[in-house]
Amino acid sequence: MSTDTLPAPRGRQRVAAVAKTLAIRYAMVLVLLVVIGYFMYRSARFGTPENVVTILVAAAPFALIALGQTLVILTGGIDLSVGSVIALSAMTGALTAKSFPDMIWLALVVAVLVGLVAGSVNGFVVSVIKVPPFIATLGMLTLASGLAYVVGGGAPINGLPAAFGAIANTQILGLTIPVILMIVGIVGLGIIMRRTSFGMRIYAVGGNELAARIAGVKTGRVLFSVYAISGALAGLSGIMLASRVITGAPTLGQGYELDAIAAVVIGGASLLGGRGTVWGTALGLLLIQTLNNGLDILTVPAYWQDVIKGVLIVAAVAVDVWAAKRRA
Amino acid sequence: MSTDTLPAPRGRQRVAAVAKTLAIRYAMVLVLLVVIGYFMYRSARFGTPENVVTILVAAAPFALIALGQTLVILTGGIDLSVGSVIALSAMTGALTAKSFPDMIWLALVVAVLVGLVAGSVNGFVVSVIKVPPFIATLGMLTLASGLAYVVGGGAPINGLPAAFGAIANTQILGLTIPVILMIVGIVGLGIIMRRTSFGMRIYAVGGNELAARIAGVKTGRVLFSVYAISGALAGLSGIMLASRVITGAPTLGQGYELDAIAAVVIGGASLLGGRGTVWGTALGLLLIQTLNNGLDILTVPAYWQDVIKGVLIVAAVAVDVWAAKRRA
Amino acid sequence: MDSTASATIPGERGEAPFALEIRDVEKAFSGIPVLRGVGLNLRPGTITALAGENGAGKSTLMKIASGQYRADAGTVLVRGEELPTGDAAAATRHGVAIVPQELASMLEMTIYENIFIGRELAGPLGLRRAEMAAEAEKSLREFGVAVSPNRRMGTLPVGIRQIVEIIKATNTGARVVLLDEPTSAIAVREVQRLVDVMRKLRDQGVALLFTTHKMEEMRQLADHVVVLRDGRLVLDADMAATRDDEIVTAMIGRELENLFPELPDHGDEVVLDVRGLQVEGAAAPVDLTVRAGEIVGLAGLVGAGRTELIEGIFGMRRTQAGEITVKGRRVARNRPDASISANVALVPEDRKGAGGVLSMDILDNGSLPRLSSFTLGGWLREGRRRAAVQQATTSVRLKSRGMKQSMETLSGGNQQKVVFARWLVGEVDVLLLDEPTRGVDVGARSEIYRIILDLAAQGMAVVMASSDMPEILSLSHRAYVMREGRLVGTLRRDELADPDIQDTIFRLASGLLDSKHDDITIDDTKGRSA
Amino acid sequence: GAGDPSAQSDNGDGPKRVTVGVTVYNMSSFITEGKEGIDTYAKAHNIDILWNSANNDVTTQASQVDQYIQAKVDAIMIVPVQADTLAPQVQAAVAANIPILDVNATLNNPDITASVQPDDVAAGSQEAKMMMDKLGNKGNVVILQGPLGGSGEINRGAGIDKVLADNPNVKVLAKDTANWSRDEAVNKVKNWISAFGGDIDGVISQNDDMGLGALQALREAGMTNVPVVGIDGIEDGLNAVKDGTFIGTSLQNGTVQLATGVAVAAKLARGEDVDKHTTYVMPPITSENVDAAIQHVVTDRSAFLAGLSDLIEQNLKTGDIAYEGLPGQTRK
Ligand SMILES: Nc1ncnc2c1ncn2[C@@H]1O[C@H](COP(=O)(O)OP(=O)(O)OP(=O)(O)O)[C@@H](O)[C@H]1O
Ligand SMILES: Nc1ncnc2c1ncn2[C@@H]1O[C@H](COP(=O)(O)OP(=O)(O)OP(=O)(O)O)[C@@H](O)[C@H]1O
Ligand SMILES: [Mg+2]
Ligand SMILES: [Mg+2]
Repeated sequence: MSTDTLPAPRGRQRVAAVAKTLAIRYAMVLVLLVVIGYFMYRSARFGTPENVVTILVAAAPFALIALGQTLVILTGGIDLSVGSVIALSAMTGALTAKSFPDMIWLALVVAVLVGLVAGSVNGFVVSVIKVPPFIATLGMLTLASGLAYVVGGGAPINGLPAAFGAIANTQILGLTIPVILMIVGIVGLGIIMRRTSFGMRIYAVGGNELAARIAGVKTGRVLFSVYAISGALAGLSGIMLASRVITGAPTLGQGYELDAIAAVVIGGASLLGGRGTVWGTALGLLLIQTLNNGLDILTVPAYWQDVIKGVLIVAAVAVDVWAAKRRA
Repeated sequence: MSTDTLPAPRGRQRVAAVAKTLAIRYAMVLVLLVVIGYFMYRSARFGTPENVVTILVAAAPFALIALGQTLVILTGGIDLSVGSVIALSAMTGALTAKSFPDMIWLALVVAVLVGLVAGSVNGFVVSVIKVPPFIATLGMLTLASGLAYVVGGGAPINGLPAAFGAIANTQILGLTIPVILMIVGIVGLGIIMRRTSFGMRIYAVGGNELAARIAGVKTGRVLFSVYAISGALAGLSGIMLASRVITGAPTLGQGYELDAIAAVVIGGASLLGGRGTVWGTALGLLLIQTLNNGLDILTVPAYWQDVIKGVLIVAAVAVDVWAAKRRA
Repeated sequence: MDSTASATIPGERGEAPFALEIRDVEKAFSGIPVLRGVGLNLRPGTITALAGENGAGKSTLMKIASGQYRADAGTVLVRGEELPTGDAAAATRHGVAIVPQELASMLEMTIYENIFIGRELAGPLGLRRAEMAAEAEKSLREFGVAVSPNRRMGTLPVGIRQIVEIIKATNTGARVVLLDEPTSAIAVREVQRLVDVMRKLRDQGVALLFTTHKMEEMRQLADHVVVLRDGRLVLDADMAATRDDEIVTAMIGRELENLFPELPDHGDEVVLDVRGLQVEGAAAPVDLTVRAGEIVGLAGLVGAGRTELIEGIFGMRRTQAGEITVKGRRVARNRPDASISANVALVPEDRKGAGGVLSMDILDNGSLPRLSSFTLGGWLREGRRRAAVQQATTSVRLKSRGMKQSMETLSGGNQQKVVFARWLVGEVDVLLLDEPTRGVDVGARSEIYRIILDLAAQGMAVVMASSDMPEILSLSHRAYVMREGRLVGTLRRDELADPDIQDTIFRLASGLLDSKHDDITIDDTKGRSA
Repeated sequence: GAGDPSAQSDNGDGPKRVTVGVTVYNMSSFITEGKEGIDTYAKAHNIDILWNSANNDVTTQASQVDQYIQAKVDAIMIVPVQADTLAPQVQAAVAANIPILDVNATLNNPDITASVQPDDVAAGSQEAKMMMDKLGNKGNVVILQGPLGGSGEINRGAGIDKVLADNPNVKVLAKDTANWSRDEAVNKVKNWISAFGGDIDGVISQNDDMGLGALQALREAGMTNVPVVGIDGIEDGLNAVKDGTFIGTSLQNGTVQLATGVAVAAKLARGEDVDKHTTYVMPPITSENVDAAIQHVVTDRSAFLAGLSDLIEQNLKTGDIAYEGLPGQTRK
């Protein structure tokens, strides 16, 4: 909207104009605020600090994989395997904790390493063998999910030492470790994407791989690293999930990939690559988690929750698409 | 390589050269033949006509949604909702059959209509509101899955009249109706895509939407119709699935979308649109279904099946990618 | 290959290596040879022109030299060091930069990010974005382009994107710069800046190789000229010692008569009438009338709004108000399909983004806009379709492997020919051309001009936006100069023959002269039938 | 859900009004029927229910328990997504003095206040026994399992294995998961028929749905006299028993089991005395008692629900919580 062709509005009008500009600019924020406002109006419990923490705790494991997913999607790829990698690393982590109950930190290390290896395999298959990311990571989804069962011989790993719970349930300044990881991750990665050449090159590879290559960017290396990072973060997410409920289950994380991808796309990223931000992802994540939590608090039956969520997610993005047209 | 600069190869060499050319051209067919050969070697039962029929029967519901998915993917979109639409139309179809046990055909009509409506909503949201297909159909996935539960009040629909089974289990020339639909669908759509203006416009929209629009293609209409078709086919698939086991379950079809998309992409289609064929999809589908069947016949445990399938799918596409480079 | 060129150099100062040395490179696609043993040497501090017909193999050669393609045989050496084949990043590290023919930009990123990608400026606190933006702005100003370096690439017209690509390649400190048709999308003024930049680089010892289809540019810039024909090097000589017709003959294998044919008179019937067309984002509405057989040229600087106007008329770009009539029948705005039904045709500026569907073959691309005339109840009538497309592509001398060749494997100029030729399969009343001969070789160009005139002679109305001044001057009955989305001046046929006209146009286009100038009036309404 | 406390706050001078937070693994027919039982019992006993479903996701369930603790409900009832999970949440509930109980699958936690558990091992043994009797203790069977690693699969499997260990002449040709689903089972069994043809003498399915899928596969292959057995007693399973295509099933009446859970929860919340560890032993359903079972589950459901409250009160006194008056059942 070219404001300079109009006489400067004043007073009320001016406020309205500013509000409109802000609304267009921050359409998704606005949607989120409306949703939050509605829940606060409907339930006094929704806005309590405890409940905010509950939302954050629930969001944390998704946040980790959504961050990795953001990088992958920015390169124009997709990582469907994160849900299964969560399961696999949770199982291996749990197995480690069971075998070495005195060295709980080892479980953490093993889980992240397993995730890193799975992600690196994805990265290799995509960047070197040049298999389309959808297939490469779909293969890993199937493979890792099978391996998760193999690790436990088809069963969950139970009877873990209570100390295993410390990984996710220890509190620092009133926040559990996954929440802290989430906050650090969002802020840290947000800064990295803006302020480092690594971040800029990820955008470049997603924007136009050929152009990036001609400009001397080692595109293979960039591609490899985003998948490796995504895998490692899934590993971290897996061990946090397992530790939170003190069990290793091969079904842990199942289907999380769709939620993670949804958060990224709701946050304004393009699946074609090159467009999107970490902040957008955080926003998308918050929207999904707020809906989950708020609808639970209102004890909306699960299937009606799905109906509402389905409609709201599309509506939120529709509003954003509408606003984006006006932004351009 | 340039044949005219080399002396023409002869005899053996020539056969080898021809074989290599064929191998490169039909890499995915070759992979499929190798897989089939292995299973035939391992089990005498694999190659029997009965088992071939078994594979076809299992493939049919996937084939229907994979066909719709092919069209959607050719336009550069994706339809994540097909699994849930299967559930929703199976439930509504089953409910219709239960309410009007004397008019089983009505169940078929209702299910296909429900699928068509769901697909049309996707088509509208994508083509008119311009929400990215991933989000539009993810919303529908969630919505339709919720509605599938609503239809049955949270429970499957049991106690259906035996006649309900006739829809999918009636045999014509030794083949059940879903199998016939699959064959007709593949051949018919294969021809349509090559021989009609409709098919050509789908390729054009997926190849370059802007260029297609400038060339006079009503891109909105084309987009709308592929989602509508995909939805209707999912509806058809849903009623066939429900009829085969004479039940309506809200979990029917869950996760089928990934298998359908995988079949399309294994068949050589690009998720960016514009590239791919119905034959390729049929091939991808056959590969997946042959693996499912063969591994079951060898009684490989489910989780090892996943491990093997994950690796093989990636390997098959890797071979194809390798061959595609040589084809160019 | 001519041995004289390479014989003189290494002897002079002992072993001083070439900046770039290409030895016996061969390349074939699907068994069809495109380069057949090409050798070429570039000395530091020289500019070499690489000429050849569309499809001769120029871009392929450059892609091999910059590591985008793997050669089947032969080697590429940079300052005596052999390049690993097919490794673009390695080529960049060795100091080879390229401006590709099909612009490779990151459309979602800003101008300065595009310029600095791969060699970002960073300090201890991370990227120094402000500094990069400032440097980018400086480079843009050198080209006389006043856009913010923070603009997203995707929002810029092709011409400015081309300039950004040039800045990117020439700012890397590369010792070898390859420019594949750098001037195809930019106008005279920008070409002049490019000339300055290239000369400056040459004086700094950089070796430059560029392709162009324009003889003046070769003359102006090159020390040396090489010509490719059908994948073979057929000429390698000093520019000063070579005549234009020698170069043309080497390129097309025959002699070329007049590039521009005689312009016949036009008719009186108004074919295209545009009234008060308000293109979204344009400063003012536009009126335009074109008569049967009349060719109206649109001149202006990059970003003057020529493309926007043409796209607006066709319905590809949104218009908010106005009326378009073709042969007296009103055409719906904002609907390309309605325009096509009204026999309006468009050859867009950006052939890759808006013209062809690259994933489809020549046959499909050739028949897409006129699909209806090749179908019966939705079913394709293959025979008719094939015959029509075949005829149309032959008439523009398309070089291809047949109707089933995929668009994306055609050379740039040949893609342009398909995008033009596909309108020749059916009737056209209004032809809208935006840089119609961009990247087309001289031989085919004269062919296209002849076709345009033939069509005009049959009563078609033509609107042609072009940055190629001779094209405007020789081919239009009337020309408009555009600035900031407005028609700021009209030039009649007799004025176009004026020797000072180029200067007048430039001054109008840049706003140094306004339309109240004596000779130049907006006389669009003159003679309009009531 | 019955989530709004104000709607039914004034209920005369019944027992003290309490709120029970329920989280279930997902909506299945078992849970849907169970919810009817819960709502019926709750209405009659002055209980408010907060109801959430965890979409088969453990961590969602953990968050839901967290919410109930924050909401300071009077008791929490969990139908777990996964056995042996949620230790931190149980601990938090105990710390907040909220009784917490697991129903239908075990959390296996010493801190848990109470539990209402089905005896899945016994059910597995029961169906395997039926099959052994039918086969005369020799022949070849295939086994359809629930989702691997779930407590149903593990425990029912253990019961089946125990019986099979005593029957060396019965060979297991194949054993794999069909994830409780009818359409997965039909393809799985179809493939097994390809592999083993007429060698398959019987199908032991860990639930009715998969058994019904097996039935369809056998029908498609023209093998109509291969015996099939299931567990759960869903409507179609009971009908299959009635028409003789199933040799039997075991009735896990969700209505009874979940209502019992809520009953225990409410009593704990009110400080009443109640048996804290009850077991639901599934009654076998064969052609002899299938008609009565069909009445309870399907045809005469409203009558059954009308008597449910009293039935449960009685059951809790005797300790036989699976009693519902079927032929063959006797009240202890
Ligand atoms: N990827 C490819 N696959 C198959 N053929 C190709 C491919 N790339 C180029 N060609 C063919 O190689 C030939 C040379 O193409 P090239 O792009 O080098 O021509 P050019 O001299 O740059 O032409 P122009 O002046 O039109 O840009 C053309 O016939 C073209 O069709
Ligand atoms: N320009 C267009 N863009 C998209 N779809 C179109 C267009 N024109 C027609 N269609 C659709 O294509 C399908 C086939 O069209 P129809 O049966 O009318 O054959 P037709 O008239 O020969 O097609 P056409 O003349 O457009 O090639 C119809 O569904 C029609 O709605
Ligand atoms: Mg070229
Ligand atoms: Mg232009």
